[in-house]
Amino acid sequence: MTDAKRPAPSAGDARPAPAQMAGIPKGLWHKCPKCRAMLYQKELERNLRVCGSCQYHFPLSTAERIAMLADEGAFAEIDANLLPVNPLGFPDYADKLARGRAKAGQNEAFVYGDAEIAGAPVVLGVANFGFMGGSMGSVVGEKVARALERGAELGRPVVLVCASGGARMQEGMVSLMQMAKTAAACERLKAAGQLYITILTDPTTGGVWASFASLGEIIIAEPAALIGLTGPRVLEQNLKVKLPPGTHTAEFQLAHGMVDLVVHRRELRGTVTRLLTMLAPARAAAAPAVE
Amino acid sequence: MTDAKRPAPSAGDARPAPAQMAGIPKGLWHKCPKCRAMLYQKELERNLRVCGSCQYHFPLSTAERIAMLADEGAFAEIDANLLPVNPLGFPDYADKLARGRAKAGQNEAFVYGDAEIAGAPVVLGVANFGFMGGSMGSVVGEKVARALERGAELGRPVVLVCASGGARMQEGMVSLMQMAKTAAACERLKAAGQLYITILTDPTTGGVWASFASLGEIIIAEPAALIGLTGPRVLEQNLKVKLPPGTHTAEFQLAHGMVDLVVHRRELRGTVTRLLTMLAPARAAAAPAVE
Amino acid sequence: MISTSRWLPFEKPLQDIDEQIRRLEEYTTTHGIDRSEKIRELREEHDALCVQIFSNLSAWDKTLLARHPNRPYTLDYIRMIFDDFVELHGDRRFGDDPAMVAGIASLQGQTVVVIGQQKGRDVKERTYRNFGSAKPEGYRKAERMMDIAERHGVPLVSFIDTPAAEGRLDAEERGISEAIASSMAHLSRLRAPVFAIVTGEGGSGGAIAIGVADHVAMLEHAIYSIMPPEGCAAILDTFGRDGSRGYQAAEALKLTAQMNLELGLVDEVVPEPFGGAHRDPLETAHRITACLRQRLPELQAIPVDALVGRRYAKFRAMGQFTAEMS
Amino acid sequence: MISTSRWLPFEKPLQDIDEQIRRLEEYTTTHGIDRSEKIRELREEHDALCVQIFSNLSAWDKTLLARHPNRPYTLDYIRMIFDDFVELHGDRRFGDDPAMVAGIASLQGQTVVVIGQQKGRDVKERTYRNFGSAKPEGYRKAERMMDIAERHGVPLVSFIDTPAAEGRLDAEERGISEAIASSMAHLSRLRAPVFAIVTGEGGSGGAIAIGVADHVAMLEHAIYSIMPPEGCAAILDTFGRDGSRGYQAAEALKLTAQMNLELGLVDEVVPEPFGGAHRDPLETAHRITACLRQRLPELQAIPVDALVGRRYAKFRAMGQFTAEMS
Ligand SMILES: [Zn+2]
Ligand SMILES: [Zn+2]
Repeated sequence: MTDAKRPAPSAGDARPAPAQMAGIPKGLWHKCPKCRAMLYQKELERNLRVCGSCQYHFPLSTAERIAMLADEGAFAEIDANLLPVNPLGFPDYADKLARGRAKAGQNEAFVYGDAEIAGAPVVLGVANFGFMGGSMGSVVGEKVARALERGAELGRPVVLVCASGGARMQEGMVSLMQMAKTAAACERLKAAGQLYITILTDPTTGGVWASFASLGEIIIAEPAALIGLTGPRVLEQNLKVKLPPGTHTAEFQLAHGMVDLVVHRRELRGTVTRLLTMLAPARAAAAPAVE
Repeated sequence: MTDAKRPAPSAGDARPAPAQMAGIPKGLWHKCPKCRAMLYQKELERNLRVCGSCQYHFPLSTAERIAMLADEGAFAEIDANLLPVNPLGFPDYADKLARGRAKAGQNEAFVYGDAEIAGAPVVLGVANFGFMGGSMGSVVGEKVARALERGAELGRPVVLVCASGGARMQEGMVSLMQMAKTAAACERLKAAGQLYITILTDPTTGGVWASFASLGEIIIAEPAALIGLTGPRVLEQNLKVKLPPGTHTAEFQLAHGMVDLVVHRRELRGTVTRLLTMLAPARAAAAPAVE
Repeated sequence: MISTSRWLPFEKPLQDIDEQIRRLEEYTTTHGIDRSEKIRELREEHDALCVQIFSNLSAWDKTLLARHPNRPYTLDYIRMIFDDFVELHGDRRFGDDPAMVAGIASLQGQTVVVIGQQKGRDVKERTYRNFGSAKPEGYRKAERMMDIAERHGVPLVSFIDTPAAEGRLDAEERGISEAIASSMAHLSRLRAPVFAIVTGEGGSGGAIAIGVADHVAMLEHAIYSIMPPEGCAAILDTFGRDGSRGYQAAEALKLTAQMNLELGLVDEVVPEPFGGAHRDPLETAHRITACLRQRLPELQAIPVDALVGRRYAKFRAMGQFTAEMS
Repeated sequence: MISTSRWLPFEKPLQDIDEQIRRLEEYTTTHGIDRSEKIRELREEHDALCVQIFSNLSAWDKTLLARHPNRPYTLDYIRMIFDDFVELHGDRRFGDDPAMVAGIASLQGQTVVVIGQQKGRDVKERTYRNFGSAKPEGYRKAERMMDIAERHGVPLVSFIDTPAAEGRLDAEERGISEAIASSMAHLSRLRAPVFAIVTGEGGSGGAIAIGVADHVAMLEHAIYSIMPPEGCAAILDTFGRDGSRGYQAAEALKLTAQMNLELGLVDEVVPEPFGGAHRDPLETAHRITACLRQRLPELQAIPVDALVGRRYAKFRAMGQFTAEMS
């Protein structure tokens, strides 16, 4: 179901590894993995980590993503202290969690909290592909459900930035049940009449795409992001077929009616803001003041 | 939208015209229009007007259809006295109505009433293709809506036998609005939690198929019945294309997920009875006694 | 804006005057002789004739006008009427239908959800938009928008402009009839105000599928018809089954805004500017905006239960018949 | 009924005894010498061994058993459990999926709506049923059935038996992920009692899509797994990315009925008859019937608002984590 063999766009914390070519100061230059252009670090940052020559969207760290979407200083993380356990006693899981934690610099593959976007209060969640491929175990599922329930209870829109290789294998069916749990929570948010936006980044696959990610009332994807139940590489390996180019991309899903918009990163915050302005106008003001 | 050029299976009252071949007593023998077999009248009647050799389903008159579906003597027509008018002052319409009335022996192309099927009280409606091609004008729309509303109000399932070339051209947009009116009435019946079965007979096309007929909670079609928005002949004429054989049939619609069941006429009453038994069990007993 | 490059048959006298004016202007430029007095006269003549012609259009003239390729289309109106519009795509089932556009829009601070058929102006866009004939995925996208409107309690605004729903084999295979029926049924119970306007061709079930509204307006020269009059003429022996007698069928079908209003099938006719919508799209848009600004608050003032009941009753009452004394 | 023609590896000792019995019976017939005493002894030995083997099955043994080609499939159970069943077809959108069956059934006078994946037994039917892997149209047909159950206030009964949902390109194009998500979401708010039973392979999101139930039962030797253990072994370095180590992954994934019960993910394990469901399909069906006869009235006794709230709370509580002291 997942595309776990797909090489992670980054080996570490969901940022591209710094270019390490001879003569180029480490960390100052990055090579675009798509067009091979050498990109100056500052320039890349100014471009929201989009390649200026081919528009490849580099992965963002959680902090970068929040900075890009939320108003400055307006994000307050919730439930940062939730930690995964090993419900099945799965071999190696503890090690892998420790490694993921060290690499990503966060407790799990998903962070959420209260935020404001252009002044509109929202609940904002961000997945981190760098933590065990953004896979959804109990903690991710719990945080996603809490984010959605918080939106329903406080009368706030929920914006979730998705990135995942799928369900977390090491938690077995406990992991898979997070699909049901988050899907049910989506319904609660919708029943409360609150806007629910999902933002699909590269890659959004498996059990995440087949649950809360595809239940967005409005679904936005970043250009060229890999999106699908089973990634094309896994399909090609398992079925010994060659897929036509361009399948399982954001643009493919747009053409097949599965996402509303493919939006360049530079227009992402603007698009979300416009939707929030139009679909959560009075509610923002009427929401009870908490914290 | 309609397939009006399609020759009516019968010229007269939706029964096959009696065979008029030399030497064969008029009315005793019928020729199967599909396999050309000569069928003895009594035999054909015993077979519910299905050709014993190729299973072609001959059209039924309203009386035959009611006799086939409802318990004997358990049909009480309602609103038989509703008559069409000429809302647009359309040329020839009055003549056509008079001819349709004379040929079909009924006031309009649709008859409905209270009935019992295997003891279960239902509202039963039957369209007559022999009356101006079963087209839906104001009277047909009104009667269909009343049948559906009656089911909702009295807590009874509604069974509608459909046959239509589409909307009634001579009533223009007044006719087309019957689509909206009947579709809305279907929602009322469903909201009341009452079973709604449509039975599609040859042909069910145009505005009837695109409104109350395709909104059946359970949709049953007779074998080989022509079903579609635009009939294949009209499509072929208008678009100068040749369609593959078998399009726009009951079996085609089954394969494409649009009908639940294709049921041979000899099993039709049985199937409807089983569905009524299962999906309207307590309600039948609990329904208020009226009339 | 959109140029009036194509002339309809009944506009011939106007075209002639325009041509005279153009030649006189050219003459002025090339010869330096002032013919402005004559031009002014011709302009007055043109305007008077225009008023006369456009107040005496036949049903067939209006049919041609409603299909005029320079007439504004749904996306033109959306751009002119709303302060903001985020177009949304896809039915979440099969595809995205370019013949049906949809999205969230802002009307001077009032959020609305918009749906509408979209025709194409040039050959390429016409093909892309399938001539404004939506497929099942178009109607299912529209239904998804209905859910959004209901969930957020904002009005749905529907722009109707289609010759018909697509009836070809691929549309049939994916259930075009079910899609039309389901869309009507969904609108009939939608717990949000629904406003619809027929802006051009309101053709057949494909039009009414998004026309089950609390308030249905029609532009002055739009048509709302059970089928294209040529098609009607071609199949009815009333017209000798002769498609070229569409002008007669148009008359008989009473497909004009005025007749639809008289028949009680639409609620309001929005006057078009001088010479038709295609001569002044912006003014046409202003008039639609004014209509929306008046009607939406009226509909929003009605409690939603009452609104849904009222909508049901309105369509329930459509149809004319009599009861024979027994 | 279904013959037990195929033997699984762990059944080898049973197969040997069966073969001895068969030969002795043949000997009796052909030579007329009575070996019934010996046959009786062998039968006793067989039965004792069977009990021993089947009470010590590994997770991998159960994986093989859950996929046993002679194990009853959904339509087998439907035929054996219900007095009547009208199968319904189609999603009203695109097609009818033979990998998902659905319909209205009667359980000793109690009407239920039934959905479930359907595998095929012979090569032809396996292909026709797509090996029990449903496509978007299958899940959308199931959703249509959910509406019917809700409308009529009758319980929904779901039979789960699938390796996974279909993930190939055509399923992807029509939104298999959306279909799975939507099905789960729909079940989570369904205003009708929902009963599910994992009868064979409960594989991945394709299984859980129809498994969001008030009461989830599992047959004793069924499995409920995040993915096929061979697949898991093939992609995790934990198992050296070696698909042949599926038996280890099966153990690690805790995919048996007993472990799923212990983890609180299912509510009940229904014991299978002596030697597994495929040895006595009718008895297995009787046990499922008994389970339904017990559970449905319990669920129907709960007011529907409470039922939906309880269902939400049940799935909401699934997951294990801890909170770090800050
Ligand atoms: Zn690049
Ligand atoms: Zn025959």
